[in-house]
Amino acid sequence: MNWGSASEFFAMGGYGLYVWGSFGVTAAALLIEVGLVRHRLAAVRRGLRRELAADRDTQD
Amino acid sequence: MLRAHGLACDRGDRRLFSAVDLCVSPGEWLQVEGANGAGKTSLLRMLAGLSPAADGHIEWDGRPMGEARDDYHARLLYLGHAAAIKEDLSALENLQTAAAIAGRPLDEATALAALRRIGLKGREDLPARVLSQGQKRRVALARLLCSQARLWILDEPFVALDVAAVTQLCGILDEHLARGGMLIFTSHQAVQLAGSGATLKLSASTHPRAGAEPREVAA
Amino acid sequence: MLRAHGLACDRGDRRLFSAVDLCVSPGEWLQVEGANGAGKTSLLRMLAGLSPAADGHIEWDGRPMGEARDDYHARLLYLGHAAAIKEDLSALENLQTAAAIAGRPLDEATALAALRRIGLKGREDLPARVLSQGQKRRVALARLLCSQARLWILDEPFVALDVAAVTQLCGILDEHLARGGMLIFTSHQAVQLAGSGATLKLSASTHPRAGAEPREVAA
Amino acid sequence: MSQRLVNWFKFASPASFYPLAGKMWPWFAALGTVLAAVGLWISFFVAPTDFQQGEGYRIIFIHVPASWMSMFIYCVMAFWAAIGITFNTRLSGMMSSALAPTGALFAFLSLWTGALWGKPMWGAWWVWDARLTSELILFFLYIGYIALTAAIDDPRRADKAGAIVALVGVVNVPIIYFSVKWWNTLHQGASVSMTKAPTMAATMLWGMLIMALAFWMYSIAIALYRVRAIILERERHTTWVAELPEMQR
Amino acid sequence: MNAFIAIVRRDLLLAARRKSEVFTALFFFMIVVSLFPLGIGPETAMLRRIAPGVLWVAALLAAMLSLNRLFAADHQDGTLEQMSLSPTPLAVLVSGKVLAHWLTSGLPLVLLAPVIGLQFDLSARALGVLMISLLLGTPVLSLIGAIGAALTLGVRGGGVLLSLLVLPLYIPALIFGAGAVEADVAGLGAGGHLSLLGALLALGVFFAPWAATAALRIALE
Amino acid sequence: MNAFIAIVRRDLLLAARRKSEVFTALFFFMIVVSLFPLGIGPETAMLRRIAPGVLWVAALLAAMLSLNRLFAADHQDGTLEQMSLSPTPLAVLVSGKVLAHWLTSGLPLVLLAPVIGLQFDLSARALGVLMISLLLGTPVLSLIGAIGAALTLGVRGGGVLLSLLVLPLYIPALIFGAGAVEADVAGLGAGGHLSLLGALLALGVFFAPWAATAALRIALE
Ligand code: HEM
Ligand SMILES: Nc1ncnc2c1ncn2[C@@H]1O[C@H](COP(=O)(O)OP(=O)(O)OP(=O)(O)O)[C@@H](O)[C@H]1O
Ligand SMILES: Nc1ncnc2c1ncn2[C@@H]1O[C@H](COP(=O)(O)OP(=O)(O)OP(=O)(O)O)[C@@H](O)[C@H]1O
Ligand SMILES: [Mg+2]
Ligand SMILES: [Mg+2]
Repeated sequence: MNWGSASEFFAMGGYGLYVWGSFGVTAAALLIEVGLVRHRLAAVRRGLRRELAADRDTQD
Repeated sequence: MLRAHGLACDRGDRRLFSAVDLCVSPGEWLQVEGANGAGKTSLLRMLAGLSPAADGHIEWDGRPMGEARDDYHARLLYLGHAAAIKEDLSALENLQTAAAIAGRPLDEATALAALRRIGLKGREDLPARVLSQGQKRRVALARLLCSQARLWILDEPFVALDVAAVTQLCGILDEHLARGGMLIFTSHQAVQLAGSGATLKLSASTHPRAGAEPREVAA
Repeated sequence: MLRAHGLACDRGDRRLFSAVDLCVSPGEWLQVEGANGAGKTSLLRMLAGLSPAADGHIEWDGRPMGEARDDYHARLLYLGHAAAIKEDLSALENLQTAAAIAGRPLDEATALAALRRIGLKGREDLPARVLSQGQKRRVALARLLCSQARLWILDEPFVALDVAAVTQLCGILDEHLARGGMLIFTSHQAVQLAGSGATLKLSASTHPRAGAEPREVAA
Repeated sequence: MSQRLVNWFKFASPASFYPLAGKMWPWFAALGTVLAAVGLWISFFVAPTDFQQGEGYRIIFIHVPASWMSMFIYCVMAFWAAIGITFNTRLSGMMSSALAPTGALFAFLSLWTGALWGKPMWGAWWVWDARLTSELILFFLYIGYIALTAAIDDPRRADKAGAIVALVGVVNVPIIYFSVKWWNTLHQGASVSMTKAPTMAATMLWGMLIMALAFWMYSIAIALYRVRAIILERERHTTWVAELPEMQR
Repeated sequence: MNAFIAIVRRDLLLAARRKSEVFTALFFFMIVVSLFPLGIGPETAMLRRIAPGVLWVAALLAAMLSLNRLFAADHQDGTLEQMSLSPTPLAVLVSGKVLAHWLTSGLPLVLLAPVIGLQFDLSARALGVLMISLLLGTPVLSLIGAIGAALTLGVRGGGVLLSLLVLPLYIPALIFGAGAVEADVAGLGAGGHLSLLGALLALGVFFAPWAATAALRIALE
Repeated sequence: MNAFIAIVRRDLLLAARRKSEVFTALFFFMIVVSLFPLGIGPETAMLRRIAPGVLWVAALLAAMLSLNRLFAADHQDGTLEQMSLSPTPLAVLVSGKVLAHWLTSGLPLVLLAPVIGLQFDLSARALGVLMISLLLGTPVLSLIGAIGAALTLGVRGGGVLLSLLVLPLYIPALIFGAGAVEADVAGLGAGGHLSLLGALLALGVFFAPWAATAALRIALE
């Protein structure tokens, strides 16, 4: 174990800004990407369901 | 001889037409008819080999288009909505380069004669930019007068022409047919051509999904 | 009322026409006829105030064009060979921005209704790029349906339209005339319009030098 | 043999790949999460403080894997592009475009973390070193691919155009890399050269490798997930999509 | 006023339709800037010296590249004719188009410039001055550019001719803009340069739409 | 072969018709180059250092600017359709267009470069190397550019997208080209750089027309 306390952990020996800037942005970027893709898939599905429902209506 | 079977065309989410059969033999013409947006231009481009068919196949002289492509293109003249006219070149230069690109260079005398016959006398050396709409079309049509191609595919050749020019163009087309040429064209105006021919009616399908579509009436 | 007197037009070292007189009153149409290159487009652009006349003068409601220009433009709708269609915008957006530029914004419902009436149902949201030739023209013509302009100047409005659309357009023009509108147009096709009207024949002069030219028959 | 080929083409059809991808991505995602957890644990709690760089060096655990991924994904894209051009399969174009945003993201992360590392270590956010410059150019290549395919409406045309860009680019990446390298070394002693950790501590190496594996799994999972969306967008009007269970409500 | 807003909206819509357009202009700027270190060499001291000049020249070129689009498309498809027939004065519509051009091509540069300045190792203060100089200067580029774009409309070889006409006119903006940053880097005040740039802007706002309109009328007839 | 010559002749004719076109490309080059002393400051030593880089970047940009014209006009007016229907293979016609492009945009730069190099106080030897490097390098720019021009054909926002695609690929040519002159100025041999540039050219001549043709076919269908 390298760290005596939580604050020491977050300070990263004075490099906190840089280290957390890297890890944080990476984590955020990956999460945002996942969110965007989920949104995209959901949007396609929603549009498709609406279209199919409209089709069924016109067929009846 | 050009023969096509079961052609279909998709644009965006629409199937424009499907199961189109056609056949054009020497000396015959085929007029493609249909409302605006029915797919006439799309069909003609497909037949010229400019865009792929969604379905069906095309044969030239009994060979599938894939094999016969080079021979086919050597014997084809296609004129679309865009007439390949360079605004900065004169009528004469336009005609000569068009012919050279098509692989059949023209000498100046022949080119000049063709331009005069099509009614551009005195305008041979004006840049196409200043020509009127109908005169630009005539520059493009002058290619027909010097063409030895066996098959002409013309997309609305009569557009923007005045009455005299329409009659003259009909005469040119008749000559081509009489020489044993083949002709496929579209027009929203009624046209009287000699020789035997047929009409292909494309009716715009409104069904939005690709799939089984009522068969179109072929020639 | 639009009245012109002694109009002349020079292009290059040619005098295309001269001494053209014309007069259009409410409810009347004027068809400008002539062979390709006779100067129809040039005349229409002159009347719309887009290019200066080599000679003669134009009056709007009795006032010379110089004075009346702003009022004139507020009441004019001009459609030329180029239809001001943006390929990247949808039919609906094209119609709406054209109207806004002309100073008479359209709400979406009206615009959609106009597009449907002109036969673009289901194509309202396609980018103009993928529309067929005739459909593009229809987008431009949809402006007529929402226009309150008193004078329409239309350069070959029937070009590229199918038969049904030609009939429909004639109906639209008739309505406009019945409302007391004025209409100046060109066409190489024969057109049947209700209301009173006249024909102005421009014959291409072959005389190469600007100068005294036989007077053209005016309406 | 031909049986095999037929099988391949069966999976290369979007209709059968869509459910397959749906089954596979959760596994890769789970694996990626576990690996990332292990990797992060190693990078913060196992790997010792560097005696030269202090704690700042811990950026290495994402910087290096991200750089590797950015280069690797481009090669994979080019691979799919080549397949698409030779066999004319629709799926390959979709795979390329599913990978591109992730690749661009990793290129960006490589630049970002590198800059954040450079400031404390070199005193500058950026230097015109060969590796940095070619990573920047790689980023531009990704953006070019994405911008071009986004600007073409017809997806089939977009795929083909994208395939050409990817192939031309992959031929050029090594040329660019070496040209920049020579440029940098030919006319001046490298003012800054990357601190080549001579004997990297084994734990560090392990941490980096595990993080790299985690990024791999992430990339595969997200690409499979995105390709499902792309398939649905493009095959909207086929009957198989209409018959999908999730479309029946 | 309605037509003015309609024009701005339409041009922004067109830019948005070409989704990537704004971004690609930005990346063009970034790439051109990165070309210089590659052509010249990587020493930081040298790069810091040439940074203001390089950044400003790149901004100039980015603005100029997008000028072609300003009127050409509208001319070709007849929209310009329609604009000149509109009851709204043409100069107002032209101003609308210039504003839209700046919003899509100038403003993004202003926002991106500091990031790129970092690559050239500029100080925070110098970055601030750079942004202000671009904020004042890029509208001048759009305004002057509009005159050039209108003059070369429908003229053969327009694209290159345009740059020939416009680049010399850009020179004052370049000198004051790059000068402001250099003065700041050298420890002198940037105020003088910036106020000259502001004066240029005021001049441009008053005269450029008028001149561009006159040029358009020539192209139209 | 006939069609190849016809294409080259036609494109040269078109360039001659737009009389000023070749000259304006040249002037663009000159103006961009002269912007730098204005943006950076007039010290000779510094200018001599940055001269090869600046000259080459300007050449790059001049070549790139004229790329828009390469296929766009032919696409719009239907000439490209006609070319693809010609019995002559499309790749041959494309090579013809690339050759014409180089003759009108690359070659003049090669001839003008020494004059401009003088302004930056380069030695006669360095000027020679500059010319050779441009002679080998500008065809590479035309060749690679053709791929980009074909890819962005008929694409929304083509102009700027084109530069985004093409500029990164230009970088090796830039590095070797500017590097050759710098090496010569520094007293090292320029041979290595020049032969690498030659290799690039050979690569380009073989692959670029093929790739451009493939891209054109996509735009056409
Ligand atoms: C924006 C700045 C940076 C960029 C774009 C960048 C880019 C890259 C790339 C592309 C690689 C993979 C190269 C390969 O495997 O051949 C890499 C590896 C590496 N980078 Fe960076 N880097 C940057 C800054 C830094 C800094 C500041 C440091 C440390 C002081 C650093 C240390 C390393 C190390 C140790 C490796 C892995 C070792 C190796 O493979 O040789 N990088 N970087
Ligand atoms: N992406 C798309 N989505 C939906 N429909 C499309 C799309 N692209 C093209 N279309 C439609 O395809 C048709 C193309 O028709 P084409 O140009 O072949 O018509 P045409 O018969 O030549 O008509 P015209 O007589 O007007 O020239 C048009 O109806 C157009 O609306
Ligand atoms: N610089 C010039 N030198 C000689 N003639 C010119 C010049 N510029 C234009 N012309 C001629 O002026 C005429 C322009 O005619 P315009 O476009 O008005 O014809 P139009 O009646 O509309 O014909 P169309 O029915 O073909 O549309 C053409 O005959 C053209 O050849
Ligand atoms: Mg058509
Ligand atoms: Mg006309």
